[in-house]
Amino acid sequence: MTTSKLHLDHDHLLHLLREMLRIRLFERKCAELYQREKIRGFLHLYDGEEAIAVGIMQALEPHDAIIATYREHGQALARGVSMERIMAELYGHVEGLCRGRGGSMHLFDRAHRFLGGNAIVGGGLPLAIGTALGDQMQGRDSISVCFFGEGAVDEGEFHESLNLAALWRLPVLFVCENNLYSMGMALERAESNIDIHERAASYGMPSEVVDGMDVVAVELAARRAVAAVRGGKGPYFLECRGYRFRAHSMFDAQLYRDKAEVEQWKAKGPIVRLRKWLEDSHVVVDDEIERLEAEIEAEIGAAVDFAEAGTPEAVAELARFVTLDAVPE
Amino acid sequence: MTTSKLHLDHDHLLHLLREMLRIRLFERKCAELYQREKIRGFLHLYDGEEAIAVGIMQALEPHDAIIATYREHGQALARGVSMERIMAELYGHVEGLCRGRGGSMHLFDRAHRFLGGNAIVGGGLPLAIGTALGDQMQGRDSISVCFFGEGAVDEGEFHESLNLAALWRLPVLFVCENNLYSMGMALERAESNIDIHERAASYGMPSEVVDGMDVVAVELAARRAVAAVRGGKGPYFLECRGYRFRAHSMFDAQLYRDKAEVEQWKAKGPIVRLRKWLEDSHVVVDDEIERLEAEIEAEIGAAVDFAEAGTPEAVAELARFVTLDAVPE
Amino acid sequence: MAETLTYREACRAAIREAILADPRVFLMGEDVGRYGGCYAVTKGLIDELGEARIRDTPLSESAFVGAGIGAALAGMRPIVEVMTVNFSLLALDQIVNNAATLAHMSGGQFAVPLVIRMATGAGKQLAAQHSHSLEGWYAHVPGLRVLAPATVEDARYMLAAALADPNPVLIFEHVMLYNASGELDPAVDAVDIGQAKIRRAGRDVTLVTYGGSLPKTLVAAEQLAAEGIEAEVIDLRVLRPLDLPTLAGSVARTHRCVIVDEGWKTGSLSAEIAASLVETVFYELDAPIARVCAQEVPIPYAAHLEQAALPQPATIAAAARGLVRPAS
Amino acid sequence: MAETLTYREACRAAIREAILADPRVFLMGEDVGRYGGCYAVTKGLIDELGEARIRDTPLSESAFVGAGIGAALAGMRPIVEVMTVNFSLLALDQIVNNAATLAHMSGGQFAVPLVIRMATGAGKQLAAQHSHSLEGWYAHVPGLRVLAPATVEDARYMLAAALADPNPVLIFEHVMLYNASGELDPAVDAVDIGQAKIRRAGRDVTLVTYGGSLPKTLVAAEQLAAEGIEAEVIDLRVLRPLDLPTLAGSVARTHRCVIVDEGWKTGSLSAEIAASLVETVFYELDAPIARVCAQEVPIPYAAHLEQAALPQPATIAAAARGLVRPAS
Ligand SMILES: Cc1ncc(C[n+]2csc(CCOP(=O)(O)OP(=O)(O)O)c2C)c(N)n1
Ligand SMILES: Cc1ncc(C[n+]2csc(CCOP(=O)(O)OP(=O)(O)O)c2C)c(N)n1
Ligand SMILES: [Mg+2]
Ligand SMILES: [Mg+2]
Repeated sequence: MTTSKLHLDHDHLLHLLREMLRIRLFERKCAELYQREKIRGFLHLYDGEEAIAVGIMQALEPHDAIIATYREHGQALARGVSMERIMAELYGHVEGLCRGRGGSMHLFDRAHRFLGGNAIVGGGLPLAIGTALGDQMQGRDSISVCFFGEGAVDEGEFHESLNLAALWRLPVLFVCENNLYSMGMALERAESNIDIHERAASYGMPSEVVDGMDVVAVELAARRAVAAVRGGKGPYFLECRGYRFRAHSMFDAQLYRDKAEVEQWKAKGPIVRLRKWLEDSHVVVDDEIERLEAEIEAEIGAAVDFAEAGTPEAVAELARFVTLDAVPE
Repeated sequence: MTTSKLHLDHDHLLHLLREMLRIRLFERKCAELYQREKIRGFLHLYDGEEAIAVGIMQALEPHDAIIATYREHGQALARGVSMERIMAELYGHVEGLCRGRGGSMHLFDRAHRFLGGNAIVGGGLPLAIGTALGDQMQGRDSISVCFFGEGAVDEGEFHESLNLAALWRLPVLFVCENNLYSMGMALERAESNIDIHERAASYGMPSEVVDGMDVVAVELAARRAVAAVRGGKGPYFLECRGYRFRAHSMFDAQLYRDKAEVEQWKAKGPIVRLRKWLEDSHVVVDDEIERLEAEIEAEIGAAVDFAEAGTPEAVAELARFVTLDAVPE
Repeated sequence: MAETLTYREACRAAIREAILADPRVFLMGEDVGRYGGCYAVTKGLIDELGEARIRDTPLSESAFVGAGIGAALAGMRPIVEVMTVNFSLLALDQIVNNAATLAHMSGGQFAVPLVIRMATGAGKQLAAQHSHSLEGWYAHVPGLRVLAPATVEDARYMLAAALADPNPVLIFEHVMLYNASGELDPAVDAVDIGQAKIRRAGRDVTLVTYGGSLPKTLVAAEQLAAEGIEAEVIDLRVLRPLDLPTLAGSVARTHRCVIVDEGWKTGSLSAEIAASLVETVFYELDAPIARVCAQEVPIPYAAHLEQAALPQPATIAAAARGLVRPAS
Repeated sequence: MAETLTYREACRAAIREAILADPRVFLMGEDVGRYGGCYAVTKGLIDELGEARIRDTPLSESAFVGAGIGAALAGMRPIVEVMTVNFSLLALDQIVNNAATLAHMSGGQFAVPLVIRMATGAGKQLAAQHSHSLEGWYAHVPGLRVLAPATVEDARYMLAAALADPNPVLIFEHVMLYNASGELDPAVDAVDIGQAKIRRAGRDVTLVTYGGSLPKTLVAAEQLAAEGIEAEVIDLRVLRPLDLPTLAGSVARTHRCVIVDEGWKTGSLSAEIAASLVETVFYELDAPIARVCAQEVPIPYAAHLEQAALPQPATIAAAARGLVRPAS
């Protein structure tokens, strides 16, 4: 799974579908739990963009670092972070990844070198420069993968970070999740040059556009990019073009776009697309996908049970971890 | 002088030479006065770059706005700001432009729409976006001209500002004074793509490289650019390539470059170059230039006298202008 | 007849009125237009007032705040919305080094008649990066005026006063207040932006607060009243310059003071108020000045932890009780 | 034999030693390498230690400070130099929202063992944008430790202690101290980064200060001594967390306190110290706590105006005198 070659066999394709479905169904449950007020705060869902996280993760090693945004359930799940502990975090329970301190926007998991969960648009980019620099200086073979939306491209941090990465030939894979909107701001209303991959190339790094609704295309591009980055060729930029099917967050009335636009995109969605292809080409048989879905629903059910059975952090522990006594190893 | 046509006659060429010499000789005096501790704080001199300020100013109208950096004596003088009041400001006297509050890095002159004098690298760029936006919204024919060094290109503000200007088609002329160093940092050590004009073009605005040591070339480019900007075609970018002959400021030991490098550039300097051309082609005759220099020295002498005769602001006035009672008209 | 409206509606009405009244006024910020404002404050305004004057910006806080300063220099009267105070850190250089300095640094040649609005505060489980109360930092900076409307009336009328000020004015709207509703007195059509206001009179202890903590403090005052302690509640309204005479006058009557501030205690605005009161009415004090502030932690996501981190009516009342009836 | 060196040399020796001692340590910032540091602190180090570990950065404060945080997360022990506190505003988001929060927000999974050094303060006629004293802002933020070496010894040894701390530590070096020189006690090779220190003992009044104001305060103490007033001078050394026991202990002995802080008075660190002392030793106080701070103006260029804006030995002495021998 971690070489730069891709084996498009039945098992792998089904794995890709499973991973995307895990995200989709998990988040469907999250939306429901939000309505039931089990989950609170900001909740940004990833519907429609699952192929990006899933495709990219196929190309990574466990020792690679991942920096994501507030819309990072998908990345965390695809990275292998425990669904139970994510759900417990969304419940604000001590069994959650961050003991309830982080919530949806701040999932962290040391075991998977998953470095958040950053809620400041563009705020994760400098961090990824730093993890890459640290790995490079220590002679490690690791790369840093930074996910961010096309809205982050407008922030100064984008510019400063891309320059540093290219200048110092740092092992960073930039993954721009271009879903055409930053909250209600359409790309063409926000950027003078909407060809983001071209903007990235102007810093002097290889840059590609990928169909972010085609998980196989994303995986292929990721393997190519990761091979270059790990090979010491410096940073690489992937602009993954996609669309967000749901509202920006749970508070968004979506005044800025038509229902019809959303429906058109949904018809091209990454899951229906792979699923249809698998069925049409008879890669999957009988009720294989239904069984898959049932397994995933069971996993989600177990995660909800785990979270429901969880406990709130003791209030006396509020200030624990503000500073640490030692650097965790 | 303000049309887009350039008349390369004797008078105009001599005017260009005079303007450059005024800056050069004024600043030579400043350096001397710094040694004599008449001037204090940071003092950033413009030796070698005079053609840029002088060339650009030829193309502007009195109602255009100018935003400059801490290295802005040249821009101020070429804009027509009173030399006496600049010198009094450097003395920290109440007769100075800013009543001694600003000093070398913060020259302001409302009468010439000269909006500073900004000591934060890149900090003036957003201001220029704003003056251009304000002028545009009020239907004015004015443009905003923003000067900044190539070091400012690395700041996030550069990126954000260029995007806004291009997106909103604002009347901004960006003038990058690329003197190859930001303090001791050589351009190729700071930027992954050292072709700044190309970086600017990637935002979707016209962009040119100009020989910043050729005042006529700068003036020509400025007239072309200003005509486009004033014509409503949106922002324009000029990368003026030059070199700073002196130290970055009065505290710089210049460990980062060879004397020989500096000498090579000095031989190509904007003043020797124009002067030699004027002499070789017999545009100037006899002691015309010597007379010019004498006039300028007299002007400088008068400025020093004015400053010397100045008075310190009363300490009781320290807090005056922290807030104003009315917007000055 | 008195009109009842929400704090959110009051903010919207103020913006709308200002733009209709003066061609130099416009609003610019992230998602103020098509999206309708992240807290729905500006919903509908773009349709009525157009894209030029309800201007959506890219995610470029430093550039568009700086652009607001520049536009003010060019004769406009911009209202810049920074979505929340959390993101204003990205624009702080422009505010501190340009907006606040230009008048003085230029020897009085240029004013910056700019209004910057932002949402502030915690209480919505938005966690560490989205729950800051940093208005106290802005109150540190000479050249700025800093407002914190806590009532529907102030939300409705402070903006006009701010726009009339030739200097940069910052307005902090607390996220927990947007849904609050209140009546507008038909006899009032303007408010000052200079003075603190006594929201409840009392003789036993002065409770000083502002913004989102005002409702909590008033609840605490009711609890105290039930115990026979009459608290005077002062709403600062203006965080810079502080209206020290009003504060000192109250403390000179009550001789006791509790300051309630949602910022982290150390170095919060509450410290300045305490220090200023000590300087001015030290000999009037019958007890130490107490402070009820946020705990010194990044605000956590979980509801019970978040609430434990913030001032609460019970903690406010307890602090006041501790001063009035100290355990012997 | 006691070695005499300047504060600048002490800073340089500390950096050099740290890099030689630990392969994870490196210094990164603007002009730290080829230029030799804007205040010549790092002069010569790039030749000895190489470009990788004395790393010149582009003018990108937000990105390289964030990169320091990331490098710390990846196991390095970075020292990031932000040339001066003035430019740190551009990196404040990274410091406040990442460096200070990651440990807590991640439930203790990640530490940020990062040191950020910056020059601070006024006195060199650098005017409004280059003369800030904003260390008090950083002292407001939970998760950070904030140091202000005022002596050659602290400049020499605080860095090692900061690097040993698993949490982000900020070190503020006052620009007016770089040329100061002092002796190093050969028996000392480390300092704590937890405690304030009494730099001069006295019984009549406590003068609390830090950083660049320490020499001025010591001068004021000498002036006072000549008048028969014995001032105790406390150097805070650590701005966060404040060493309140040492401060309170002194004030409990002297019953009077003046706080000297180069920040603008309103909302400066001096306010927190006053407020904290009122909370802890109110009943020990025989007089109001006085503060001597910067005037509420953007620091002007002209020397006489700049000096008028800053604390001076005479104003400090006058404030102390006013408490000890109030005009009747
Ligand atoms: C610096 C900053 N500004 C504004 C916000 C508010 N905000 C949160 S998400 C968002 C949109 C970001 O869009 P994009 O980067 O395209 O990512 P997407 O949400 O589409 O995945 C905005 C404006 C923020 N969190 N941080
Ligand atoms: C934000 C910021 N960072 C650092 C500095 C310190 N500094 C002042 S001038 C300068 C170099 C700028 O170089 P450049 O933009 O090329 O302009 P030049 O001085 O060459 O004209 C630096 C680093 C500053 N003033 N502002
Ligand atoms: Mg997007
Ligand atoms: Mg330069």
